[in-house]
Amino acid sequence: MSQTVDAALAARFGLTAEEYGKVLNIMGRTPSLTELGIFSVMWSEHCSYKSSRIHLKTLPTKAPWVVHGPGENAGVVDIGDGLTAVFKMESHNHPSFIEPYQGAATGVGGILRDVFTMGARPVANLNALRFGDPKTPGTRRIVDGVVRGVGGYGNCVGVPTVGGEVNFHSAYDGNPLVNAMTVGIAPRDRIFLSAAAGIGNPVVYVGSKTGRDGIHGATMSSSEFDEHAAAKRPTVQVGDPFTEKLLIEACLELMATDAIVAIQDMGAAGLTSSAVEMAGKGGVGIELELDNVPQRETGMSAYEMMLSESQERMLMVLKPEQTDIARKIFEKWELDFAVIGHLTDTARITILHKGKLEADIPLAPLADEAPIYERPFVHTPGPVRLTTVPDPVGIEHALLTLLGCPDLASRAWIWNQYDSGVGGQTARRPGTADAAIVRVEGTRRGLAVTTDCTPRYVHADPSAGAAQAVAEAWRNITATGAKPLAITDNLNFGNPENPEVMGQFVDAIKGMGDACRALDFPVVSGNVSLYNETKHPNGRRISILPTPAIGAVGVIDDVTQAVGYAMPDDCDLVLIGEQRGDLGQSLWLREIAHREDGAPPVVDLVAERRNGDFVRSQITSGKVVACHDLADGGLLIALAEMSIVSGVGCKLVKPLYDSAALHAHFFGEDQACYVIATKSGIAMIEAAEKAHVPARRLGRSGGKNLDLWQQIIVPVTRLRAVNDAFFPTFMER
Amino acid sequence: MKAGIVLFPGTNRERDMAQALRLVSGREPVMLWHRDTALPSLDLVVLPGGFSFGDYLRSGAMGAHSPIMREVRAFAEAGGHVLGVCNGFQILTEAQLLPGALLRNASMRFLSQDCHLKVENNISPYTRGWSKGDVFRAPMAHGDGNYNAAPDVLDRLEGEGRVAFRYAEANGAVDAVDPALNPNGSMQAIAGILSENGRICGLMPHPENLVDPDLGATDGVPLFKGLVESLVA
Amino acid sequence: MKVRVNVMLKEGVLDPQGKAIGHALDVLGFHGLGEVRMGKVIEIEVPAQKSQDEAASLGEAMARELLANLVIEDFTVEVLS
Amino acid sequence: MKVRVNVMLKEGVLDPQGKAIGHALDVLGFHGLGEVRMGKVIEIEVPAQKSQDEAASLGEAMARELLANLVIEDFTVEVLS
Ligand SMILES: Nc1ncnc2c1ncn2[C@@H]1O[C@H](COP(=O)(O)OP(=O)(O)O)[C@@H](O)[C@H]1O
Ligand SMILES: [Mg+2]
Repeated sequence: MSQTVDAALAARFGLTAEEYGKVLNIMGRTPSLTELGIFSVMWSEHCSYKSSRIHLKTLPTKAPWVVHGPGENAGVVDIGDGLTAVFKMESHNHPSFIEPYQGAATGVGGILRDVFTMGARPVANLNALRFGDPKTPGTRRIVDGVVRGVGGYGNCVGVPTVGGEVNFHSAYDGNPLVNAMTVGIAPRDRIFLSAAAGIGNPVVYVGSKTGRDGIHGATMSSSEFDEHAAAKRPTVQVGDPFTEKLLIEACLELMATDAIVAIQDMGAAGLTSSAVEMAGKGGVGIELELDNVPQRETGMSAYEMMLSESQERMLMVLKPEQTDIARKIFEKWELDFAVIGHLTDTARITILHKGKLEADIPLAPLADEAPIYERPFVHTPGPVRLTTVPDPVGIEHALLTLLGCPDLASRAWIWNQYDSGVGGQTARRPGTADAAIVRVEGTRRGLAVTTDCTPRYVHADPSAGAAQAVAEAWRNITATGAKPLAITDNLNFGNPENPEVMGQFVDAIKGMGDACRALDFPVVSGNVSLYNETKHPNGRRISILPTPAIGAVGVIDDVTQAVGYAMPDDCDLVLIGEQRGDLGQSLWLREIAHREDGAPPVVDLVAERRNGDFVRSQITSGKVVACHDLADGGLLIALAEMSIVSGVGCKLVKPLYDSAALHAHFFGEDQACYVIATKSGIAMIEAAEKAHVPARRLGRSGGKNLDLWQQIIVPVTRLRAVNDAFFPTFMER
Repeated sequence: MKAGIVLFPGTNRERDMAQALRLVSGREPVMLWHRDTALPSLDLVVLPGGFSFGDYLRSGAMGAHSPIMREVRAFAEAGGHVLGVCNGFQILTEAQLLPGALLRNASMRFLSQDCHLKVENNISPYTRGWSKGDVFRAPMAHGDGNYNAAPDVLDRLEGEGRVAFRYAEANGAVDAVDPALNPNGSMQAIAGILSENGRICGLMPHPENLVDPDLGATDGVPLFKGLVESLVA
Repeated sequence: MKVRVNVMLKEGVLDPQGKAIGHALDVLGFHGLGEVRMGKVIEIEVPAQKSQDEAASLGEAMARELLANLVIEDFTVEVLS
Repeated sequence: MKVRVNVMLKEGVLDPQGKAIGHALDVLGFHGLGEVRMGKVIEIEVPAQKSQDEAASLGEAMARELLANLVIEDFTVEVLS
């Protein structure tokens, strides 16, 4: 490939003139093509976090139980018994739009590697999905491909997919969001990190062979770069879950020895970022001989090998005397294993190929002088709180409409394509509890996991909306009886060069940080995905709704104490928390009044914490039979969802609460609230009063109907039929 | 009961199976490797679920040609007991240790949901833990579970009482043409079958995932209890 | 030199994939189609020094041993060069 | 009249299936094979009154619209009779 390296080429690689100037400064000469490639990917938004870094720094990341916060491949928290939970969430938005199946599949593969690279066996996958309007042509194809891809990969590698979330909105029409999260378990004293050490130690490549997959996917379109090649060679990567499964087993087997000094998966920007980051973190130099890289295609150049994003590959630094032990393990699992270089004392990365020095870059400036931008931003105008909205349709009609709408309809069509039980530890599957629960093998402990975000709230008020997302994740874990430990995040936003989008980002981080601090719920890992926008043929660009997806992990000491939300027979129903009856940004407002305005629900973090701590203590002391938090759709939807799971109805007493109109009372999306089914409502309310927690009797469970003081009576079978209909009707026609 | 679980590259339900065998028999099963060319002394060989070799050609095809399958065949021919669950069932049919084949689910989708199984015979070690006609719940998780066999093969299976389990409603009703009752479209709603001597059993759903009261259900326990009762000398 | 093995479900074995594709084509506006069947094709590069016949019989052997399940599938072998 | 559409992954796109099959063939004793790639073949019965050319372009249209994923796959169309 003969390309003249100059400012114009750098621009096509995504480097600004100023950035290219810095490159020239660092190098003291014109860089080679391979060097330019390395700078451009290391300084891309994806790898350098140049627009987001200064803001991310403000997030709280510490707690006594945090073992490793952001900065490693995944976050690590202590879960007791000498064990840790290792987890992270990552996006694969753009690839999933281009090729939904492979995009989603490789997204799952990538996040799995981030977790097992730290020595953890992956035990749970989650997926947070946002799709365009169901009525938009093309949405269906994307839903189909993404769901098949998530399932195809997760089912084959044998990691249960136990939870997630799905929203539909036209703002995602040309830019769906696919955020995948993996949770793994590792012994606390055997966590593997990526900082390389030991001059002379071998650098080892394992996994699949390298091909020309996804070269420069992040920074430029390859058609611009090489039109001839682009026609034949797509930038789409194909996932190979079978090889990933072997890689998991081989790595975990190797991790039981003490051969590994450092290890890092090859994610975005493949060999470049793994080599640069490992050496950079360890403060050593690294030399690679690309002739030794296992190659799937012939005639690959150094540039291509350094930038390939072929999947299912890892880079390790081994103790030299243990290299043979490692080789045997990878041979047993029939994976490629190659020594492709060694660590040096030069503090540079040097790349040799066919006897030629293809790159020679000092590592410190490559990392330290990476651009950081403080992009200009404007705050989203404060939303106007709604005054009363009249009810045009009545409670029953609204209930049925909401239960059948795309954002509330049963997701069974999706999770029934995901193996949620493999591993034999799944205690609460999707659709049965506010968080899924996976037992920690060999113990009685359970991990509670969930993902949450309500993008319409964030859009209306980025700070409050992002705080709500953190609070909802915390609440969902609490509602099972587990103690919330920490979160990972996936910050999906539009173009940061647009000050309005940047304002959403800045304020969302602020809201998240506030909630994390108030709830003792630090951020231990995360991912930022910017430039999510739909380009319309007329040239207009529409940003996605700002979507800071929150993935959370909690722990419960005894899985048999955890509760779900299936409505039990013969229990008192108690509402914990205070209702405000505010319909702003509610699903009722959107689906029934056809408006998307107002302020999102008030997030009172003090009430959130107080109410949640009370609910959790009641659950772990055995007083709660079932529990469900209030979220999308509000109180009546929460009750209906509980009934739909078990088929058991309930009889509600007429609310004495009369400050809000009935529809606002039933469909307002009040925060910090839980419906609890208990054997003794009186005792529950007394306990709540003692703890200064608002509590109120709702009625009693039993029967086959959702019965509102005999004024409105809807059979649970009808609720279920309406709730079940959307996905099969939409997808299988 | 000395049980061995065969691990193929891509197997992923071996831990689930080991957990079930351990819980019910009180004994740790041994893990066998697909390249092994000899079996230790065993009462039962289990081919667990998963995606052997990614199921990249046909489910179970490459697994069925692994070196260890020669030993499993010899073990079976000598009267040994072999249980194949899910991918294990697919491997047993590909190896022609059980008749028929498992095609893509009629819905063309991977199905991960609870189903109910009707126990059609109680004379084998795999079914004796129940009474004939009992119904139990079991999760299924497969893309290729659509049982298919030539008419004469089906007639023999039915005639010889070798259908072990059928997909059913909780009340025992069977309807092979109703996708709600026979989700993957199997012929005659067949979920599991036995070999002529009753010692090889293959089934698609996962009773091994419902054996632990701490996880909320024990519907799969009779299968393992029956085996222990039959095979503990 | 390449051997191509085509594997199709036997006549009479229900082909759910073919059926689903036929349905989808109809929905897309391709009406009046008859039966649709889906199979696999496996292309294998074989050593160049083989004769046509040797390559064909190699393909046949691979099909019998692994590539096709003769309980439900038929196959054909072509030699390409 | 039948149209046969052959769909293969584009050159350079990883083919995990082909890779695994190649490996399995080697284990079975078929040594010295080169690259193995796996694709799909879809056979569609089309109305008999079509000409060869009409049938071929129908096949092409169906491949473009549904049968092949042009982002990662190429296809060829044959008309059989
Ligand atoms: N993409 C998905 N994959 C797996 N499970 C999902 C997915 N989307 C939603 N679910 C599950 O569906 C249930 C309801 O989801 P949601 O309404 O978002 O819950 P909540 O409002 O309680 O957070 C949860 O159990 C959730 O884990
Ligand atoms: Mg919730």
